[in-house]
Amino acid sequence: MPVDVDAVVLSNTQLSHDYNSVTLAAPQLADQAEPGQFVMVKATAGDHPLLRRPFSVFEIQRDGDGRATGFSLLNTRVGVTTRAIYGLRRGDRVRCLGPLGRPFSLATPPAQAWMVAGGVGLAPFATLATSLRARQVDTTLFYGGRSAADLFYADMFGALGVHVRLSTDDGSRGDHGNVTVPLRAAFASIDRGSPLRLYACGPTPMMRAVTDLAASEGRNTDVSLEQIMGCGLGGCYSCVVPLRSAAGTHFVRSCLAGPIFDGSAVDWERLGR
Amino acid sequence: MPVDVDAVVLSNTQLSHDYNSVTLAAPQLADQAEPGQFVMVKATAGDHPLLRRPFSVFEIQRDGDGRATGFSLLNTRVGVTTRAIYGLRRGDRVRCLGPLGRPFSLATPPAQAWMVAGGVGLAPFATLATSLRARQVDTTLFYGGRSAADLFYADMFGALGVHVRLSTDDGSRGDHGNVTVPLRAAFASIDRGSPLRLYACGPTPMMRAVTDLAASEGRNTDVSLEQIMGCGLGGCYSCVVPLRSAAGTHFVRSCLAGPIFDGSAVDWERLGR
Amino acid sequence: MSVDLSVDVGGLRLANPFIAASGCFGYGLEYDEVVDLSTLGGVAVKGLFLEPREGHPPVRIVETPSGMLNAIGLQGIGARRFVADKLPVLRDRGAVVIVNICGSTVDEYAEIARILEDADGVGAIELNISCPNISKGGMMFGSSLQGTHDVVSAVRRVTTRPLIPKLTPNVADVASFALAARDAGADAVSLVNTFLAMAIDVETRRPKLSNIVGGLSGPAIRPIAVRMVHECRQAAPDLPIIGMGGIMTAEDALEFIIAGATAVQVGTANFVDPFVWDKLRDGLVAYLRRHAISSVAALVGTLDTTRG
Amino acid sequence: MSVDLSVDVGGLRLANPFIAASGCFGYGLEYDEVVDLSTLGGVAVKGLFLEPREGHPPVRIVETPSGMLNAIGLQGIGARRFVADKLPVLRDRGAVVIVNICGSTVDEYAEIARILEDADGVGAIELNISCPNISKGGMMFGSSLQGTHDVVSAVRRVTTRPLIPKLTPNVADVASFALAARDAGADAVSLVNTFLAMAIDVETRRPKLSNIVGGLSGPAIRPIAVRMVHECRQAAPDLPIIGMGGIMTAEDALEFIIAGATAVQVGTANFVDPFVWDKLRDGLVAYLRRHAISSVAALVGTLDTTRG
Ligand SMILES: Cc1cc2nc3c(=O)[nH]c(=O)nc-3n(C[C@H](O)[C@H](O)[C@H](O)COP(=O)(O)OP(=O)(O)OC[C@H]3O[C@@H](n4cnc5c(N)ncnc54)[C@H](O)[C@@H]3O)c2cc1C
Ligand SMILES: Cc1cc2nc3c(=O)[nH]c(=O)nc-3n(C[C@H](O)[C@H](O)[C@H](O)COP(=O)(O)OP(=O)(O)OC[C@H]3O[C@@H](n4cnc5c(N)ncnc54)[C@H](O)[C@@H]3O)c2cc1C
Ligand SMILES: Cc1cc2nc3c(=O)[nH]c(=O)nc-3n(C[C@H](O)[C@H](O)[C@H](O)COP(=O)(O)O)c2cc1C
Ligand SMILES: Cc1cc2nc3c(=O)[nH]c(=O)nc-3n(C[C@H](O)[C@H](O)[C@H](O)COP(=O)(O)O)c2cc1C
Ligand code: FES
Ligand code: FES
Repeated sequence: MPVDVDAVVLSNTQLSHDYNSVTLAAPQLADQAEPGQFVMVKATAGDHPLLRRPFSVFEIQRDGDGRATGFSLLNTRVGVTTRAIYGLRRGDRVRCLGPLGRPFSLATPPAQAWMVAGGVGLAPFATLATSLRARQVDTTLFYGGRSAADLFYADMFGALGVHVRLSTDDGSRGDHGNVTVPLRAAFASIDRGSPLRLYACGPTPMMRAVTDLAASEGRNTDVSLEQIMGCGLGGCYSCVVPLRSAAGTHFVRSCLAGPIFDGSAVDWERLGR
Repeated sequence: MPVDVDAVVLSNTQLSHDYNSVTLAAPQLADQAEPGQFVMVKATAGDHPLLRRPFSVFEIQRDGDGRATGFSLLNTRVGVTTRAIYGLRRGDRVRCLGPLGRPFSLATPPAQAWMVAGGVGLAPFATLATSLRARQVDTTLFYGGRSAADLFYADMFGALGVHVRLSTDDGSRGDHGNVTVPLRAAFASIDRGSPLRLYACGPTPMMRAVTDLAASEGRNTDVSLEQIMGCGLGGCYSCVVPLRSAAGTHFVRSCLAGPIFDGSAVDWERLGR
Repeated sequence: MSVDLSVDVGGLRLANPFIAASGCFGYGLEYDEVVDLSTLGGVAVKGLFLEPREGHPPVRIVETPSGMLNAIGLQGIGARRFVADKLPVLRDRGAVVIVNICGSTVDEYAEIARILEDADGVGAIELNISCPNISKGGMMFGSSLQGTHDVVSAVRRVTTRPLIPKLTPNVADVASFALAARDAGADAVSLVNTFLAMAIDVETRRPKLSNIVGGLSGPAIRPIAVRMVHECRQAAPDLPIIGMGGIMTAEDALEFIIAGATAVQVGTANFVDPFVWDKLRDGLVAYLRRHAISSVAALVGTLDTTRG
Repeated sequence: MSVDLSVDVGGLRLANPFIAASGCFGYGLEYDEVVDLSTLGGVAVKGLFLEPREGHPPVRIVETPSGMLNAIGLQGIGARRFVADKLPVLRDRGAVVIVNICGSTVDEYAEIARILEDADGVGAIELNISCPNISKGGMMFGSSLQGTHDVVSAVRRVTTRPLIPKLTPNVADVASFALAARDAGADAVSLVNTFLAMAIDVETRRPKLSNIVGGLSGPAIRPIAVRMVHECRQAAPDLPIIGMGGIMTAEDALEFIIAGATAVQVGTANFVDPFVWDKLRDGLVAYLRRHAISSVAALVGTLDTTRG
């Protein structure tokens, strides 16, 4: 059951000029959150901005006894809310409504899991990796950024026992090119028949490219889409994703049915920007 | 010439639950400010609130060489801007446009000066007292508040050589009752013919009462009115004061012709709330 | 002091004046986990056509200063499936249901009303003759006096439920539409629907919404909406009004009530805060107590416009 | 890359598209100390009646979400004193002056236009047929097609200056008013004036403005204003438009220009930031450079409404 909490900011780590991560005290919310779920955030008082914005739950904070105490957001500045989140100070308060949306469906051994992340699309994968590793799933993170300075938290995933394959547009770290470069290489090195689940989150063109590449290898990809969301609870019908089915293409609310969808069912042309 | 500065908050002293004073770095503005002038303040980014709000220049800050480095505001929480000002933190920025309006016209010895302040109406009198004392004017401050806890900075005026007469609604300090109580007593004790200038700033009913009391003693009062101001520069015609003259009552822009007016010329009934 | 929040809007009894606005609360059941639907004055469900509709492709909303534009295009399951799948559950939850209906033709409105007439649990019918986001129907009717009259009287003939045409603010004289609605048999009117508006992405030089234009809602429009409620009240003091447009707090709702609205709808605010309902009720109760007013009904239309 | 900011609005040449909106910049001279008036595209002076007017008593403005209401009531010095006292100084400052005029009767509009015809330094006449804050004149004319036609053609007969009726947004179909204005001889239209609106003090249950209602301006109305400019452009592609309503930044102005405005007026933003003019110009120049567009004129009405 989603809760709306006035979460206190415990810390704000500015990772770069654009990226930061913010830790929030919110035991009730964090306790319920499952990998792939999101929260609707209001970071400023008043009408500016008016609406909340959706953010993935990044890491779950726990106390010595393993009880959830809060969670963090991984944030990149693009507009008014993300700028406000970038500038948060310890002690500030942020309203968070969640957890919302359907979680990832988890791979089970012997299936491997490949998580493909672009930029801030890394956010949903920390909790996913933790859950997958808890069930001993062999997990690999393909993580692409513009340059070496954009690849945050790669070590954290390594520490979880996740194989990490990096790539950068400028070749400054890992493979040169976008994240499909190491992904293509990985497909070449595994058996077509071996069980594998793919998860992707990042810019839309990247998720589409990953879906297409995987499809050409006979694989499905679970993509975590970033539709504009007005409410997060199914009230406004703003967040729809055009999904192909036998019965034709239908608009499905991402906040209720998603944000995770089978990439091959998405009508990418009609997804909006 | 008014300037618009993005002034850095140097300190914020919360004097009570409602009152605070904020010191701002703004040498150019402070250097020009004369007693009774005001600044138009925007304390938050974005549209909330949209318009600036008028505030008196409270104290002028000076460096060791006497050069103006900034100024302070005396603020009381009533709405969105004043709440934001109450919560300002060191390092925050506040846009200040000023100095604006016509300054007080100063008393000259042998005339005495009586400044009558209610609540936050104290704000314009710190600079006025400094200027009056610099010209050796015998100056008295009548200062009324709800209770003792509301009477800030009385000592500061004492230190300037100003006689201070306090009153409180609950009698917890000074005379019991409103500020007209000690004022009435003072009138009783001076000669009707002795030169005297009166200045009043505070809630409208108080300024009106002071004007009437003074008039009954044959004295004029310069009142500093707090009309709602949209621009502070004469552009919007929102801030008008109904002024009686031989030619009838006319609406006069307070930001240009005021905020200081001869209280006996003001049509108090048509002043707005 | 105990205060009475209940109101009667043209025969529709509500426990309190706060209704979830159509299109801003799905079919109500989406909020089952966060709100006890029986604690709302009422639930105006998402606008229904006779048949299911897909609506417009994304982008469907865009935020603007103190407001938002929407061009959802009335995606929905259609009247029959609503009656079959949603209405029984809503009834079970104790919700007072206001069914918002929309047609491309006068006959379609009447046809939906007929379907609803046979259904259990329809508290009232809200006639959406004011949706600005569809090419046929909606505002087409609501921006002509004749169209308003035609739709209202056609539906009036087939329904016994309280009938509440929802007026568009995209007209010069909204009060004349309230009168036309009343004369055609409306029990009350609701206003305002959204203002036709647009936003442009200057980098691409394209509209931000896929539908080019959309409807503006939220606090930005509140002062216009309050004025329109005031005008309708002046023109037709006996016609109950459901007021809306940018209500975020109890104080905002009070502006509408004092201007003449018997009840209010709350749309955009529910997106920002789905727990807003308790706050609205609490704020209203506190206000009534502070002013020693024993009922909301006694407050309706008490605006004092004599000069002070 | 050098870019050309100059525009021609129905015969009125402006060095750049940014005009100070009427009623938001006094008679211009109030800003002598803070702005070099010759650097503005133009100055639309405060609405003038034939005779001096006192306007409404305070309270005259109230802030609303992302906007403000005003009911100034056209306090002013009257046309003759303007011509005698203000116009010569404005001319001396190098300002392009747009004189906003208002009448209680058609004849009064014509009479003021005649006075202006004999004066030096009148760049254009803006016909205020859209002020919502006065009981006689203003919006009374601008909310009827006949009234619009009557005022425009009467003034057209007596003036050779560029004639720019200012349209009210308080109508159902603003484009029809643009067409009526054009057909009556207007050289351009400006829009929008403010939206009729009100705010209520719920503690006293009285209107916050002494005049009860007022006009809403500021960012809140921008999406509606942009839509209206778009509609006028669609209906009358050859009629130049001066767009306005909530412009705070160059990007906001670009929305209007892309929607079809040849120039824009900036009102409320000037209250918030009297130094806004340099920022607007700089932002526009930066945009044109970034997009390699050599002139503002080339950008007007370039909105792409084909589906992507
Ligand atoms: C389920 C989900 C999870 C997300 N998780 C994260 C996350 O963990 N970290 C993170 O940094 N971002 C995440 N996003 C994206 C984030 O919601 C947007 O970056 C944010 O809404 C932008 O808000 P703003 O106020 O900063 O930008 P605005 O000022 O609103 O707009 C800036 C730009 O962002 C676009 N935009 C606005 N709202 C949204 C929206 N709701 N979704 C997508 N684009 C939008 C605008 O069209 C515009 O181009 C997620 C989105 C979704 C749907
Ligand atoms: C020349 C001048 C000097 C002033 N000096 C000071 C000062 O030194 N310290 C100080 O604390 N206050 C001062 N004020 C009053 C101050 O401007 C208002 O308290 C302030 O504008 C309220 O803004 P807000 O956003 O907090 O309140 P809002 O949220 O805007 O409104 C809260 C209440 O204040 C009223 N109000 C709003 N704007 C104004 C306004 N411009 N003037 C008066 N009342 C208003 C509203 O009607 C409402 O009742 C001065 C006013 C003037 C005209
Ligand atoms: C996303 C969205 C969808 C809407 N859908 C409908 C609808 O289906 N039928 C209708 O009559 N009004 C619809 N409206 C209008 C609202 O019911 C309401 O009239 C308007 O939003 C003003 O109220 P608000 O400012 O509280 O949102 C919709 C509004 C929004 C924001
Ligand atoms: C205080 C004020 C006074 C105004 N006076 C006039 C006027 O005299 N004549 C006129 O045509 N428009 C007048 N207007 C309307 C503006 O010129 C403009 O059309 C409107 O404010 C929208 O632009 P904005 O949102 O940039 O302010 C006035 C607006 C305000 C806020
Ligand atoms: S975000 Fe509102 S329905 Fe999905
Ligand atoms: S505050 Fe705008 S004219 Fe005085």
